[in-house]
Amino acid sequence: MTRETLINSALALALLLVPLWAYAMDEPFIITLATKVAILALAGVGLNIALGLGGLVSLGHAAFFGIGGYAMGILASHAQSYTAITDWPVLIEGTKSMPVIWLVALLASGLAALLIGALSLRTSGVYFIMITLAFGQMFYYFAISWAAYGGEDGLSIYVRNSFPGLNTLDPIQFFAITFVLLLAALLFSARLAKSPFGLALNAARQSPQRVETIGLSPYRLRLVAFVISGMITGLAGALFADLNRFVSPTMFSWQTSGEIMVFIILGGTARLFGPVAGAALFIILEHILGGLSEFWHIYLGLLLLLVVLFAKGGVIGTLAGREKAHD
Amino acid sequence: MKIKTLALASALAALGTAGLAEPVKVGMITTLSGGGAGLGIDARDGFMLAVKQSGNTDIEVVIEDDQRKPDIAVQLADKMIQSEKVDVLTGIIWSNLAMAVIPSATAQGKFYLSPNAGPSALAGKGCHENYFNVAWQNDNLHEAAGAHATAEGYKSTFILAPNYPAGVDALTGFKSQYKGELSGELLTKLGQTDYASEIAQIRASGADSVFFFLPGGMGISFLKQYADSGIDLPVVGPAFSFDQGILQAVGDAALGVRNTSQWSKDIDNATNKAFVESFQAEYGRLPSLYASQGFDTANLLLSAMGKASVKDADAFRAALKEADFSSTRGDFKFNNNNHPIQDIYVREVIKEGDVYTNKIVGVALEDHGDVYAADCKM
Amino acid sequence: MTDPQTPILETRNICKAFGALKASQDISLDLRAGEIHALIGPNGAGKSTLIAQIAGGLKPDSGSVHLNGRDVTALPTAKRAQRGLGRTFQVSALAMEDTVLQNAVLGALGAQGRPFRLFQSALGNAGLRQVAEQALERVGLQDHARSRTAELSHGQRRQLEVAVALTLNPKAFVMDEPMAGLGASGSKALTGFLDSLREQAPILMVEHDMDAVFALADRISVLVYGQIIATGSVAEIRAHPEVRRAYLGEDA
Amino acid sequence: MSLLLLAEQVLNGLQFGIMLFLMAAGLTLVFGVMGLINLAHGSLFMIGAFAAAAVAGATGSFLLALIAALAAAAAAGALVEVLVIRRLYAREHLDQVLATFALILIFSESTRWLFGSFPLFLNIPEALSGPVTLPGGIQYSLYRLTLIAIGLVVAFGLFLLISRTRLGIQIRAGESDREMIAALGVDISKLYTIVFALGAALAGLAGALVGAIQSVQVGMGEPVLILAFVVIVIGGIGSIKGALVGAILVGLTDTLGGLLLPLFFGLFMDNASATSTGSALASMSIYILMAIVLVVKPSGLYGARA
Repeated sequence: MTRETLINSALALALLLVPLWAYAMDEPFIITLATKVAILALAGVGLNIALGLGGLVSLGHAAFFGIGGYAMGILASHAQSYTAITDWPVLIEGTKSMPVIWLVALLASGLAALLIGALSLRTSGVYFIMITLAFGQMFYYFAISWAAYGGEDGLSIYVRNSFPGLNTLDPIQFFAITFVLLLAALLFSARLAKSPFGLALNAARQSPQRVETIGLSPYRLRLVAFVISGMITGLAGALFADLNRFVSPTMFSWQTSGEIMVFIILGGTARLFGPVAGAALFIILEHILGGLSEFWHIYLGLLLLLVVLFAKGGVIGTLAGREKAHD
Repeated sequence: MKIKTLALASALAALGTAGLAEPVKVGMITTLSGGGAGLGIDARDGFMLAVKQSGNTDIEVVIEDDQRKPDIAVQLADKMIQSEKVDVLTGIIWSNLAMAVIPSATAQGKFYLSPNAGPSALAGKGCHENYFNVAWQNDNLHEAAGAHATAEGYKSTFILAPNYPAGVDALTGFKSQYKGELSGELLTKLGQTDYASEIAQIRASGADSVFFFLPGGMGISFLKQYADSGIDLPVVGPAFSFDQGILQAVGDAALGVRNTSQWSKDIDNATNKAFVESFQAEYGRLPSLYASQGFDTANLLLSAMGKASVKDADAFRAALKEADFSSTRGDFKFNNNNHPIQDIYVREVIKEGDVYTNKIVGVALEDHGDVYAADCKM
Repeated sequence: MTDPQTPILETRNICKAFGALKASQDISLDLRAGEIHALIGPNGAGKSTLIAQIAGGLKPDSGSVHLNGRDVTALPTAKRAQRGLGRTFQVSALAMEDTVLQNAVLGALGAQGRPFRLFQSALGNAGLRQVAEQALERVGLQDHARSRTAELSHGQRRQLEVAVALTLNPKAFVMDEPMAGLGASGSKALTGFLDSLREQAPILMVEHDMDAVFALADRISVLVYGQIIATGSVAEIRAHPEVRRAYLGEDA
Repeated sequence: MSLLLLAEQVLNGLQFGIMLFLMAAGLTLVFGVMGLINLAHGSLFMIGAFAAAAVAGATGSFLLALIAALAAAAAAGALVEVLVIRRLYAREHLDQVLATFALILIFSESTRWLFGSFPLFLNIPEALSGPVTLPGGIQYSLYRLTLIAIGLVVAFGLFLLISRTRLGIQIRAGESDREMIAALGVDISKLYTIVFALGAALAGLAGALVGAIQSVQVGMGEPVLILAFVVIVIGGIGSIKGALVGAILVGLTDTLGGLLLPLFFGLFMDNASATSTGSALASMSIYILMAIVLVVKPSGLYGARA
């Protein structure tokens, strides 16, 4: 077992034990915070596939996070008001079932990622950063002016959506759902990195020329990675909306994109558990610093700056050392 | 004759220590950082001033910053309810944050006292017995602006607001009380800073007056650019763009503009005079609309604490509903949907020495409630 | 089998200009089965531009490229690779963070052409691994399979380049200065290896190392200022007056 | 719709575009020469506006305020370059994005800490206030006309600077070949600081000029920053000419889109839904423009490299 694997296991265990402890102590808010960590980490795991594995610095992942959120908001608000989403050409009704909502969130964000990716991946480097940022912003403005679903006010869902056999309103049970999904995404992402696809994608990041000369198209590899990445972030968006029982265009804002990226960097770029460590650290900081000063963003900014300049590997890189595990 | 707030509050406090009242824990979620922090800071300062003046030690206020983000607000509300175990929530400035927090808070049996936002969804069918709005229903000031435009005899008004629900509501509110024709109607981008295009359209439209609702920086930009354009049509709008905090940034461009508000620092009553003086003494600046609303919210709460225990929800609710406190706005009572029935004034922007401020020039609507109250089954 | 008369790889009247600079002027070249065809010329003669047009990185302004008798001018690099064009680079273009074996498996994956498998293990796939290991063995890197590519020496990286190209089981090799940066002994070893490779597929190579060129090449083409001034056997080129003046003369 | 209104809107689009150019020019220079993506460029815009408002408030002079804005933004730019940005040139774009994102947080909240949460006052100077009548009877704000003039002068000055001066030669050398400037015997780190400060000063100037007709507040820079990105994507990274053309295209699209789209939908929809559909689409119009340019020319209109 490498040191990184040890740290990863410890992180997963801590994320599980803290809410259980809070459950025993009757501190439901701690469970809510842990749920938030799990969901934001999931969004980060999604972005990490594009960013860490594919080297695609997307500053527009808020688009997928928001689309996932609105998939939940739209379906649930129609179910809550007993109105159909559309009755032509086929009748589509809202739903309060989480699995259905997740599926729609995955599909919708995947489709959006396909469109944005197909255009943005024609470029690379700084262009790609600026274009993804701009597309994210386009969704933001669209959501704000989309009066049918609340515009800037967003949509409130009064009761959390349901999952067969569970009481999702109970914080610990909802946490369990998000934790299992996070683990599943981590497992998927670990396998992906070792798969033929992961190998090719990783090589496309290091040497696109090489990938072309062996007969593969870096563009298509990246596009598929971007779509998978967007879908996972979209799923996280749907869960985040369910955690808050609320969606709003804020989920689309470019600061959201920045924050998801911050999780990855705080935790450690291209590390499997980087987003988990980063999201946890971010939430803890927000909680502690936010209580200390109105101006806590200054401290957050300074910390982030120090990590980027001097602690390149983030939390996991600093703890596990520079070397990365290899077969 | 009315007694001074200070005296009233200490009398209440005396009652409190006499053992009638239970300690009350208040959770205040408001915007203290980022854009729009000025509003939250004023509401908080007004609220805390009233608490301080009351001398009441049975009230504990937990204050948290929502950063104007709905998701943060929801999590703070969860934290305050689940972890801090507060009895009463208050403080939210923005309608979208209010929509995210209030329905679930009241559903969990907490009281919510709104010091600023009054979205229509919570005033009509979505009203709740534990939700009290101490400011206004969102449409009120716009309706008053419409009434004022009608009273002034405007025949063709050009109206504009940002393209988001509160903006659309503002235009609807104005139109409901306005009897003239519209020479143009525009929905602008939220957060837009350049209004050259809109101003050109106003110029070309042949309007005789302009109504706008552009809160925060948007209003500042619009007014400056409008003044510079040389168009000389009268402007009317709700108080949000003419508030004490903002006026200094608009400067001369705002002079003479009529705006509608349920409060003004020159409303002639003892409570208001004492409030304006003590706020200035405490914080070194003139109070804003939001400060007055925060102050009134705290006094409403204090008045109810003097009458009933917060643990007895029915009694406490009844005590809140009586609105037995002396408001900075003079007469104040609750409608059937727990939203205010109050006078709404027309103010004009003036310059007092070096400071831009407002003075009352008339009443736009007297004892005005809101149209949604009829839909509220309570 | 391919008719020995039809060239495996061929350019017909390729022209390419960058503004006023004519990098390729009416270039027609061919590569026949079993041969090593060396392309030489002074720096700035347009060798890299020509190689890029053959491999697919650049499009000629006019003229065409044929692989196995089929016109591939319109195809991108990846498609040409799929049709059997194996290429190595002057400056190693390998995945430096990955292991040697991973790089070779990547080649095998390219040859297999099914990269969108998300759940299998790449290194656990027996088919891919066998092709990769055979290629590594062929170039003599089998003992370094688990080393990280960045740790390899210059010569070993060059060997790995060839190994990756081998996994594709190509119809023709295009090699850009395979000897560059190698010491005398490394150069000698690679010369011996390439000599044995021509049976598998013919090689078109750009090379500055004249000893290697004269030792290996069946034919040599000389490129000067974007034009082929001569093509012929080693002896013919050595004797060619224009070549002596334009190229070898400078060297001597 | 009258021709007069259209003409006025074209002027408005032009003025908006010119201000975007001042932002985009600095960004594109910094990227062209140093290969750095700077998200904190919007903060320098804000610093310019705040410095101008503070100095105008203290002295009453708009000219002094502009000088202060240039000086403050250039100084902040130079300081940040020396302390932070310098360490980022050799880094990946990802690091640059994050470090400059962190700078936004620090700048925004520090400004709020210094100046408070309310917007500041900055007004148009007396001499430039009010409208003038242009040929054809168009009434147009003198100040906005001045903005267009200042922007064009700055653009012209930049062209001269880059094509005629020693610094310009160094900048061009830096854009095409970084090793070459070292070979020319140029002190690279000094050149980088100067270019960064120059870009910062342009942003600060834009902030001060725009601040006089808008609201001087924390967070005013980021929306402009994102538009400047769109401008650069359209114009092509590193190209001053591309920045100018892109900025004017974006300015005109945004202004005319907001005017024409609701009218267009008004042809076959009722007034209210035409207004809302038109406004919604208008807010997306510049991004659609960007997408079209990307499909046709992925490296932008004047971009050398993708």
